[in-house]
Amino acid sequence: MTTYDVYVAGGAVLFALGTYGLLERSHLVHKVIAANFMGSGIFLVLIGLANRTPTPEPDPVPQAMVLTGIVVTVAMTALGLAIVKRYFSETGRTTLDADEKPGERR
Amino acid sequence: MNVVHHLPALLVITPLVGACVAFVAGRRVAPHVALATATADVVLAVLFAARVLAEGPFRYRIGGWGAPMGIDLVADGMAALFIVLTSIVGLVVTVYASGYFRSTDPTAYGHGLFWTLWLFMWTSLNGLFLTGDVFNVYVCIELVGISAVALVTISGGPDALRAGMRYLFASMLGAMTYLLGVALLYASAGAVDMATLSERLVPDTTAATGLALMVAALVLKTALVPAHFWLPTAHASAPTPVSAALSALVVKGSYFVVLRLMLDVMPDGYLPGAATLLGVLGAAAIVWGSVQALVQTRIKLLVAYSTVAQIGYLFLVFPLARNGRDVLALALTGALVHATAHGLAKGGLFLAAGGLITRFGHDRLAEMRGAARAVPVLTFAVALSGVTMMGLPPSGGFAAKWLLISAALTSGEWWWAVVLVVGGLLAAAYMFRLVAILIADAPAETAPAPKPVRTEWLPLALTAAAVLLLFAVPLISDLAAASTTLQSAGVTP
Amino acid sequence: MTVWLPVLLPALTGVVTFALGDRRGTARAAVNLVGAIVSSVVVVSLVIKSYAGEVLSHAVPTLPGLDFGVHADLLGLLFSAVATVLWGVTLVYAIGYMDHARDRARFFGFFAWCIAAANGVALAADPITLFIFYEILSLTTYPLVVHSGSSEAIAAGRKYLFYALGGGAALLVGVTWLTVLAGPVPFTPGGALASVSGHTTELRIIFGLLAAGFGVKAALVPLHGWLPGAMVAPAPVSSLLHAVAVVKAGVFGMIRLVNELYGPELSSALGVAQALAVLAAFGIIFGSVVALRQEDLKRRLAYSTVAQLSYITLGTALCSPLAAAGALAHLAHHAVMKITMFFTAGSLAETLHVKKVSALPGVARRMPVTMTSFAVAAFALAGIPPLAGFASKWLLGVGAAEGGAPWALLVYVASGALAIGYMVPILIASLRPGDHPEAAGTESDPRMLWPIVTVAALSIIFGLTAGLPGSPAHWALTAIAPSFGGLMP
Amino acid sequence: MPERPRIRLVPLAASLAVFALVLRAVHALPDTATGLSAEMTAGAKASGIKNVVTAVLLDFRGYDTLLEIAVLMLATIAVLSLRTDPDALSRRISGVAGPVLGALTRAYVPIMIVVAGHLVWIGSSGPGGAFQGGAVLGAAGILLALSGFARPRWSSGAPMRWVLAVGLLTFIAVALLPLALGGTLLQYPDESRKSLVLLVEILLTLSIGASLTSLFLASASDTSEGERR
Amino acid sequence: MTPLLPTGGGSLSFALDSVSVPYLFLFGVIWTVSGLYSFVTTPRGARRRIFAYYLPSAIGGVTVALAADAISFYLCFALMALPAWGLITAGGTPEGRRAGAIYLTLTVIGEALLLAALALMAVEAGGLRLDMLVTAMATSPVRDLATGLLLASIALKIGTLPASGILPLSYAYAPAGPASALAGASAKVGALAMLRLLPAGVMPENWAAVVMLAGLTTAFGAAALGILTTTPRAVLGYSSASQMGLVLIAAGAGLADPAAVPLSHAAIIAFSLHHGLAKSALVLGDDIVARTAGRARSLALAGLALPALALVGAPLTSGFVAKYALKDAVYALSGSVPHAVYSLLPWAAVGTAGLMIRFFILTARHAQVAPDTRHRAPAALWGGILVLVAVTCWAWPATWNHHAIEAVLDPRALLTATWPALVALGLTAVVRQTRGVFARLDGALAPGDILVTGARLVRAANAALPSRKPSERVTAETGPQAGRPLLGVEERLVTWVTASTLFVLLAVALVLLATR
Repeated sequence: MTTYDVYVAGGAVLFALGTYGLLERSHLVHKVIAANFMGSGIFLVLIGLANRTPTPEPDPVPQAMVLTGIVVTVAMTALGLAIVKRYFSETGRTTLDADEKPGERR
Repeated sequence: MNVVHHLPALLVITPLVGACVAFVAGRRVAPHVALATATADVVLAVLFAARVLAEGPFRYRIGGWGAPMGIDLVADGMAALFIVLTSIVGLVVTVYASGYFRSTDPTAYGHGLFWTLWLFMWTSLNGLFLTGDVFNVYVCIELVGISAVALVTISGGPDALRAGMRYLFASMLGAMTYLLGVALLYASAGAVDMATLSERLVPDTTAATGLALMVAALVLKTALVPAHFWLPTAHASAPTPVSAALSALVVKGSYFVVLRLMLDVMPDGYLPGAATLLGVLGAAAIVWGSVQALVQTRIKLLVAYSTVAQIGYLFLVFPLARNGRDVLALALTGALVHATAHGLAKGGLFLAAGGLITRFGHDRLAEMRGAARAVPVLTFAVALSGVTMMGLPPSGGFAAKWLLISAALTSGEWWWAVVLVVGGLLAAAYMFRLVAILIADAPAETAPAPKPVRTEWLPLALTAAAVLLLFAVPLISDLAAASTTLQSAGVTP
Repeated sequence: MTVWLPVLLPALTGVVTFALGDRRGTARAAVNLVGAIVSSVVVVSLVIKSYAGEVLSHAVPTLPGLDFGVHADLLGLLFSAVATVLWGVTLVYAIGYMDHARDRARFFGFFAWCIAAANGVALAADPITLFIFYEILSLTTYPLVVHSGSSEAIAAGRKYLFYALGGGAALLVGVTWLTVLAGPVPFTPGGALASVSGHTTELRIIFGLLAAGFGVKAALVPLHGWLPGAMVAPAPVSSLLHAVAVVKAGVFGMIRLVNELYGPELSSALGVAQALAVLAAFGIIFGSVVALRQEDLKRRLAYSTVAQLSYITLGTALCSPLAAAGALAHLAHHAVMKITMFFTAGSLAETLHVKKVSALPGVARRMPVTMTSFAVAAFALAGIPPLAGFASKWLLGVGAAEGGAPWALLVYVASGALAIGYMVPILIASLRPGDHPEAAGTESDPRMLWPIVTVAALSIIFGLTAGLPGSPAHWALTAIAPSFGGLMP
Repeated sequence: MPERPRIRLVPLAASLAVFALVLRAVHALPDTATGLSAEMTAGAKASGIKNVVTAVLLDFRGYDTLLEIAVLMLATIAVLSLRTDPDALSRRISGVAGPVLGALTRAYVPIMIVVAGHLVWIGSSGPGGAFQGGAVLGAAGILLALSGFARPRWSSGAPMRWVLAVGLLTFIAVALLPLALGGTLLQYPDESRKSLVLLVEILLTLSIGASLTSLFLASASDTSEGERR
Repeated sequence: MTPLLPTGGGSLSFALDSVSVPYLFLFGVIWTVSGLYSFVTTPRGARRRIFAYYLPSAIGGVTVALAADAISFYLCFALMALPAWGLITAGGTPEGRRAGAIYLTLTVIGEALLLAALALMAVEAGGLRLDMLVTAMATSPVRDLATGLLLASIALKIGTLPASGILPLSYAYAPAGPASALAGASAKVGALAMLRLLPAGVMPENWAAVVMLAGLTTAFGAAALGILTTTPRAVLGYSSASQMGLVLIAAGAGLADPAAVPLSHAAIIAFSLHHGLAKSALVLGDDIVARTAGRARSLALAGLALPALALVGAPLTSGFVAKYALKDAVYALSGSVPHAVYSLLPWAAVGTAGLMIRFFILTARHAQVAPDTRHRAPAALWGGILVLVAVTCWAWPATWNHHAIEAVLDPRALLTATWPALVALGLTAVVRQTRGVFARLDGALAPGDILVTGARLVRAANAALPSRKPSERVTAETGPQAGRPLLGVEERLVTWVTASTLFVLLAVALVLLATR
């Protein structure tokens, strides 16, 4: 169980947690946060796997990918939150109608 | 600098520059900038296709570094075909949009930012068709996703917002899965360039898992049943020109990448089970989409579900591609012809549907009787697009169906041919239901007076192009032969 | 290139008619008439060339490995001549009939496009081109069937489409499978599948599919459901399309299939010809018997068409030279006879609003010329010599006896009797003094009367000149000869 | 009352399956793999940009970064298109800043600008670069907005759009430059590589900062008068 | 077999032989009598319409006896059956038209089956002459198929059980004259077909058993159905079906055992003659009763008694002769089924007797039609046919009536002939007491029962199915009702939770497939 395995396993846990959250949580902001969970999970996996290089410093390409990934995730999250706010101000609901679970707080 | 050599780069940069200029120039100038960019892009696309046909496929090394280190743009027949399709439909949509948005008040439709978003989407589509790098695909897919979501929510109503949000969450889920796939693939193969990957790929579990995740994500972005949930509401609640672009082009973008991955990157027989699953899901999509289209009561939803059905046809190519060289050639040419024919016809159909909605003031199908007399040109456009959807001669759709059926019969897996024929009949069911309503005689008092819609000729032009595609099939089959897939499989054009 | 003209000219006329729009009536009528005349002249010139032995052909490459070609052989030209000439006559009739109707531009435009498609089917050089024009024909006839826009028309249209597209699907699979099996197979007299005659089971299934596809339009009995329904269309449509262009395309497809694709020897060797013959025989009996009971005039004519078409299918399926020639001749003769009847039915409906057989009394007195023409056509149909019907029936009968299928002769005789059964009551009813009080002699509009008289005259002429070269009967004999190795008993 | 999270089994099972598959895939990997790190480090040394990651970002895979900037700008434009009132960017967000926040902002903002500048400069040799600098700059912008400072009039309308677009436009210009000199897209001429990269980085930082701030402002505007839920 | 009229070219040939003589006599008599009868009774105006259909039927009906080859037989068969449709719908009533429609469909199907059988046999025999066909059948591989087709076509003609409705249909709605012709001659053509075409003596044992059982069930079933009908002529229809069941038994007897063939043919001819004359007499009699009143009516009823008793097989009647011919044919056979059939034959007579009583009850109830003064001529004609009914079978110069002639003096034979009638009388008395049961059942079945009710059932089922009428099936107004459940599924399928979970499962499936 080399050191990078811990990060990779942690990344996988984060990804799975994010997936479950995105799937199951009905509140829209929770969904956006869950998506970010998935993102950071993947970045952990990427960086963890980048450390398998024989030389001390890790492989730069995954790092570049992580940087780009972060910016893209930020962009998506910003757009998601903007739409959620606009939807909330238009309809006053914080969930997608079709996913209404009984007992869900409006 | 001779333009011809840098065509791939210019094809991506021109719309990007157009977008920035449109953004900076403000609301009044933006439409003209968009129109100029569109015409420029059409010219570039045609030149690009001519070059690929003349000199065969070539790679454009960005930054001069070459494959594994830098990013290469792959300029081959398939890319040329889709780029030409994008430019044609894009130009028509741009012209239609300039008429469509002129009548609305300035603050509506995102304060005139429609044009910038539209050109960004165009950039990302061209980028997606050209890129030869798997990670770059991720960025382009994101670009397409965000611009599409923005264009759907641009009309601002609660329906549009809800549809946009479902679309955004779907693309988030897709993007994340795709990125995880890339991470695993890179970890195993040590490269992200498609050409190097196809050489280095070794069937170990990591690479296979990675590729499977990437294909799954792309299937979600292409809305193949059961991952079609976001498409109908998104395509129906977007403004008409946007729906046309979404259905005709955007779904083809991620499909194109699936083609690249399944046929170029993976050595044949790498994911046999997956290919069959995609084929089966394709068949399910054809049936489910058509049945849903049959029961819709609003015209745009009917057309959206028809897209879900027609996408099913495209995925039949994967199970067929496993049976040797000539079946692969037939099936691939068939899929490309179908993608082009569907792009043109569906674009035309959505624009025609938009015209009907503006003419009748509502989108309830039941009350659109007597359209034949009110807007004869739009009705004729709908009928023409129906001919292509059903795959009846004389249309591009027929040529595609013919090629796919021949492929199915030559490969011995005859059941795909049955699916195709049944699909054609189901398409006939929902298209002729639509045409029958439009042709039906409206009761005297509600019969709308004949008043042509301003841009009614555009849908007719697109659908007529889809029909005349039958005579362009030799051109498309040459382009297909000029694609890296067939060339690597040793198919001589 | 001239070989494409019979298809391009009507298509062009259609486009111009659409462009002209509804208001400019006279211009549109002129364009259509000129189009019809010029097309007929072209077809006649092709016929003369073909008689001289020079068969023009031309192909356009479309699908990879296959091209989209037409060739002006005698067999195709017969059907094309029938369609084009009768198009001209029907135009005159239609102008009179549609005098005060709406959407005339749409009507005449699609009308012209149908004829273009029918000519395409006639001159197609290989099964794929024939299939493409066959489907175009289905598409261009749909708007004509639903022309009035009423709910029955839409329902009839839906039923028509269901059958047409079903047949089309069967044909598509058949043609593709055949091309996959045997490569591109152009039509060659005497059959083109010698190379693959080994795959018997596949060839049988393909024959079944192709026969089903053609059978829909040829109103082969289980697949004839759409024809009576399509009678809701206006009279010119019923007459030209359901007596000449559409149904004849189906039967013409059968003739090409048996004589020039599979060839008589292979089809009888495979046993598929006998199966088709039995089906057609049942069709003849069924069509005639049901026609007996039809109260509506046009539906009775429709069922009679179902029976008469099965004459042609049966004749072709007997795979004997004379019967095949008789079938081809009957294609032309029946077209002329049935179009007269539909014209009459149309003018009866238009002038006296008589649609039911029971409402016929007193009609003969009021429209003597129309009813005499109808009588001529009726007797011709029943096969009374010396009229056209007798000539083709004689060939069919003798062909059946030679071809070792005497029971087919029996079927022809029985249905001849039944034809009398459903034609004579109409004549008797119309002769009876009736309740039309107006003064006698209010004949229909001259633009409708003259076409009726001309086609009735044609029925007589075709009968009398059956022996001479120019007539359809002789034309059929020469056209079918190559399929049987040139021998003609 | 805290909503009792009713865990549905099927989504849970699906996520666990994904987790298991990822673990299995990762486990199957060999312990060491070189990937592209060898070529990248060699190439970076040749091009003179000591920080390999920045070299990869701006030079080897410059096209990715170009499109990535486009993504960020696109997101900004999308959020702008969603704003309800047209001049949301310039209106003040009132009623939030207290005296303490005001004082703090006045102290921190200049430092943040300097830090941003340093991050950009250090980018070519150590960890840093346009994105990091831009982020700090964005934070400074938001801090200014929240602390109730009147935003300059130019912060809405054409000038703001120019600021947002300048980063991408310069990057495109620099990318197109080599086309005139016979190279391909983004093929910086060797001698001026470092300076060009630096120029692009500086303007990018500016644009990224402006984007992040306007992302916040465009959607934040209506909460000021909307009652707190 | 002397061909009388060989036509040129084709091979239509007609011949007079031992089989065609009795049938020629029967058909000749019946068609002429009913023709005269209808001429006398139909009013001048309607006469042309009736005779337009009557003449072709009559020509076909008579010449069919002479047909010697397949084509002529089929032609005459068709010529007689098809115009009969006109006779049935002559009344112009909607039920008449519907009955006509059912009759025509069944006849066309019957003819198609006959055509197919003839075609098969003609191909096998290489010629068209009937005798060549039958002999060729003995050895040919298609024998079973051809016989099956033939039996099906004959069954439709003589009204075997499932299709027994065809006879009451054709009698009930046609006017009196033509109805008597149909009653007398049309079913008998089926009997003629049995004689001419069935391959006697070569079929396997089980075929004979099956045919005889079918005959037996029809005999009893038709009788039961007959009792429930309300119109007198429909009762007669059922009695015909039941009697023809007996003829079918006779034919079955001759199928397997070559020795029994002459006896079975004799029984068929006897029964045809007896039943043809008796039934047409009954139909005419019913019309006469309707036309007369008071003393003339009671005289007519008395006259009716003779053919009724003949049908029951009372001593001194033609029925007695026919019964004996049938008994001889069946008695000679070995095997369990023939014995069972033999023992049940007398009970079939009980059924017929019941039918006759029911017929008398209904005829007596005839509404008093305005006394038509010109009933002299029809009564005379009726008298003539009554004489024939009494005399023909006894006087016929053939062997099959010898046994009956000897038995006429034997008291035991007389007893066996009469007890069925007595039992039937007893049963009717019992039934009249329990009025309730009978009344409700009365009129339950319209003439042509199973077919009519069958058609009504089909229509009802049609309506019960979700509206399949084309106009509503797939129209735009509210989307088809059939679509509702589909929309429901889609709505659930499209919700975020389900859809996204489906996607993740799809991803998992793809990965599993990939890394198998």
